[in-house]
Amino acid sequence: MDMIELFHVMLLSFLIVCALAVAHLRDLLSAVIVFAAYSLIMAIVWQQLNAPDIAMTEAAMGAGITTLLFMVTISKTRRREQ
Amino acid sequence: MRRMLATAIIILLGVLLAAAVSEMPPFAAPSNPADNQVNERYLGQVVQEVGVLNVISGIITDYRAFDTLGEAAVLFAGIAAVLAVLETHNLDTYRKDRGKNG
Amino acid sequence: MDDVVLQTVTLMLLPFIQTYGIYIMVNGHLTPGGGFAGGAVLGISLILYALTFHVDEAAKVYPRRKAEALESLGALVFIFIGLLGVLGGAAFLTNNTSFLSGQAGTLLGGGFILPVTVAVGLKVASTVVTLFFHLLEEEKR
Amino acid sequence: MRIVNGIAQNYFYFASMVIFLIGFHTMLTHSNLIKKILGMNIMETAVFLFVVSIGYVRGRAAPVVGGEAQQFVNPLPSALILTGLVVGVSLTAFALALIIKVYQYYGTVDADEIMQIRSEER
Amino acid sequence: MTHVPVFVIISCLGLAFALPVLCRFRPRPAGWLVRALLMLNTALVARVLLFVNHQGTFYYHLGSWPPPWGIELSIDYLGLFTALVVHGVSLAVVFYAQTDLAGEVDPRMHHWYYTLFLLLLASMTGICFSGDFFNIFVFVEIATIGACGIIALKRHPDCVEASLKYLILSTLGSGLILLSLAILYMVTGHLNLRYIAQHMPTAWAAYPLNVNISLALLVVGFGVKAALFPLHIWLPDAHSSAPAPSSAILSGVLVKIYAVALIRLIHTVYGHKLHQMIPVTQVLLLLATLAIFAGSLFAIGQRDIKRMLAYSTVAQMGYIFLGVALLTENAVVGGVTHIFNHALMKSMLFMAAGAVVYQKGFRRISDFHGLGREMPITMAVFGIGALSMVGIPGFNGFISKVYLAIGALDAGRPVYVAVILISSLLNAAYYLPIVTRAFFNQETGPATFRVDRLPLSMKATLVILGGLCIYFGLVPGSLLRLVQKAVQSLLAT
Repeated sequence: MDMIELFHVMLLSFLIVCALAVAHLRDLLSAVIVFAAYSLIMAIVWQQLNAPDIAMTEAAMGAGITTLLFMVTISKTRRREQ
Repeated sequence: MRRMLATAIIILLGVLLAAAVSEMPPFAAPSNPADNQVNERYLGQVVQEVGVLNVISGIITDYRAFDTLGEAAVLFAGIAAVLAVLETHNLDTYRKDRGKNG
Repeated sequence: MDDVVLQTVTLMLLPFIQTYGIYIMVNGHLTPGGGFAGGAVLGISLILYALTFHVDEAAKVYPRRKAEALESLGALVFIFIGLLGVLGGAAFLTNNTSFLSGQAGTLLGGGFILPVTVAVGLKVASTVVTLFFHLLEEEKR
Repeated sequence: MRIVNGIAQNYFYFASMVIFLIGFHTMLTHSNLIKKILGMNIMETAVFLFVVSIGYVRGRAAPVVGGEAQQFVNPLPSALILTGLVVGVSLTAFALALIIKVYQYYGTVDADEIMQIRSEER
Repeated sequence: MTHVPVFVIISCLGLAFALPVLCRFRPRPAGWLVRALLMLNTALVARVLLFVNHQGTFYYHLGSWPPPWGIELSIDYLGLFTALVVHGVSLAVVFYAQTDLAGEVDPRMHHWYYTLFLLLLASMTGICFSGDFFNIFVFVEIATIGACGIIALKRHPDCVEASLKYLILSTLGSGLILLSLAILYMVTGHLNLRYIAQHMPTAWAAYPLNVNISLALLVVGFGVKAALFPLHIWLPDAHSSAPAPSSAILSGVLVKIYAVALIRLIHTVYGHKLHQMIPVTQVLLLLATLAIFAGSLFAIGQRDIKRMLAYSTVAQMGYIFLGVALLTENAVVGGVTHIFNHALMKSMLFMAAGAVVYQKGFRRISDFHGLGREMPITMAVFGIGALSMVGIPGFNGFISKVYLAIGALDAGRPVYVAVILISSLLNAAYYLPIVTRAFFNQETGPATFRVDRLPLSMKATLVILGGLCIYFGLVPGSLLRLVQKAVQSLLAT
């Protein structure tokens, strides 16, 4: 296993950890912020897979707009999950 | 109860998908089934046929432009649904109508 | 919200963000990027403006009616350009590479690709802005 | 053993399946609606990751012709996912708008509590 | 003539895009524009059907790119037949909606309603015609948003909740469909249905497990959307709380479109390999049988008329899947004919129920005493629909059940004939009491009247649909010839 594959495995484990964290965090705002981090790592993974177009779109759409929409929704509703 | 059922479904699906993953064509290998005449033409002819350098852009706006039209329609449907729902269930008018009907 | 430093920095950043968004959008067929990414960046720049100043300020710059009209217009332009192919005797959405009479591989080279990208990009930008504003303006109960 | 080898070779596919299942599980078990939508997003991006990694070929460049590179990765999956991303954003926006309205009507965003309120109303 | 199918799709899309701007200040003309467009499009689809009947199936290459590179529309019998059903029912629904909509949706919102309706219509037509798997997926997503939108446009808390539940579950379904698409693309390298089918033998030899899993994911994914039995939990809420025109279109056509998409995908993509994947069809048969019984039993227990109709849809989807999973020609003919018949009957029943709600303002079945004397036309039409649902000879529901039974005998599984017979009795158990209560009960129900008389547009639509039910029950020949051609071309691939 060379360096770049090690890097990929690291990124993928980050992704899995972030996804688990989103599932387990009771505080929705933290979950959304972790989700933004997840999206950014996803964008980096896609950059690594030589797909720069969707990496860009994911960084703008997934990490930017989706996160903002979630935050607005949480500010209008309840922040904690029972 | 629901948690148990969901976990059971997930474990079943997980085993199936893991078995499927082990059988899939090798990752990142050049001779996969997906590497066929379709993307050969996309990659080789895009400059002559479409006149663009970014192949992905050539695909989404020319070779498969109908998908992008559908995508624009999805976006439009999303915004139309959001606007319509927010406006229909506007709380001020809701309270007003409720007061009118008793 | 009314932090002078924040507002000044935002005003300084905005032109760069918007230039970058337009660059991504217009150059989408030559470099990575395209209508969706560029439109999203453009939309985010307006959201940034709305967040540091106020939604009403942003609504003055970019009225909601105009945004809604632009959404419809962007999609209609796409259909209209597609129909040009039918008028030329070919199938719907057929690209005529001499549409803008540019060299292959240059800015104007992609036939109808540049107009389509710009239409889609503007549509995405206004969609993003409208979505955000409308959700933000919902009262909390 | 064959299975383990296959999984180790296809570690990208395997990781995306794991994330897919995490998102799926979040959607099925959590009763909080916003959490469900987060799970839905994770599930979708996992599928997108899977599709993009199908197109990757080791040692080939990003599909922008005109430079020195002669060999490129498969551009079709990327083009498909570009569509998928936008679809995901519109679905999320619509779901969130509905959630705000649900909260205004029922005072909660918890699916179980809503079910309880509705059964009491009947 | 070759441009017509794509014109049908993009004219719906184009009008949908234009409506919010055109009718921003005056929502009233929206309905008339939609009705005019729909009449034109229905005529065009019927004309293309004649053309295809004469000339044979044809393919339309969007952007002039040949198949494996571009997207192709394949205009075949099954697609055209379904598109004609979609347009016919939609036409009836928009004429009915002309007055009914005002009672359930805020008049200021009508142009939004029609926008979402048109997007739904365009996507349903697209699913019928498209020959590209990813294109089908995109249309499925438009249909999801459109369908959830037209449910949520009624100002009632239940509608928002039902719409959200529907949205979440159908997104789950779309995720599974996309995963199935990805696996298929990975093992075959194509997205065009015909090309996937062409490469299926080699893929099947090299990656049998992946092919099987893609089929399973496909069935579950479309099963959620088509309300296949254990995955139907969203349907009763969504279809009963929606405005009457939405219920008619969702229950009458939309679930069937997903069933048709599933049929087409399974038959064109997996084709003759399907017999080697017996477990999938066995599971489908089991689920269909369960759906028929469970849907009917749940429907018997309902007190709300629209909820009862919604559960009945679950049972009727069971018939369609039964026909598909039996795999013999007559059974598939029965299933596809049932798509048409059920679309006609169920949209008519929902409209009749909507008419009762519109005029009387109640929807509890126990209030229906003596309603036949107060609303004779509506309840007579309801009675036609009920008898047709039960499968009385002379009504159209009978035809499809006969073909299903013959198909079951062809397949050597007479047990399914018993299933069909018993389920007909179950249908009778919940439909006929309503009719007898309305016509033969001497008591009178609550004397509430929201409006004095039913508007002509509603009455006329109901009467025409009721007449069609009887017509296709007595003279099914032309319909059956068409369906047989569609099924033969489907099974031949």
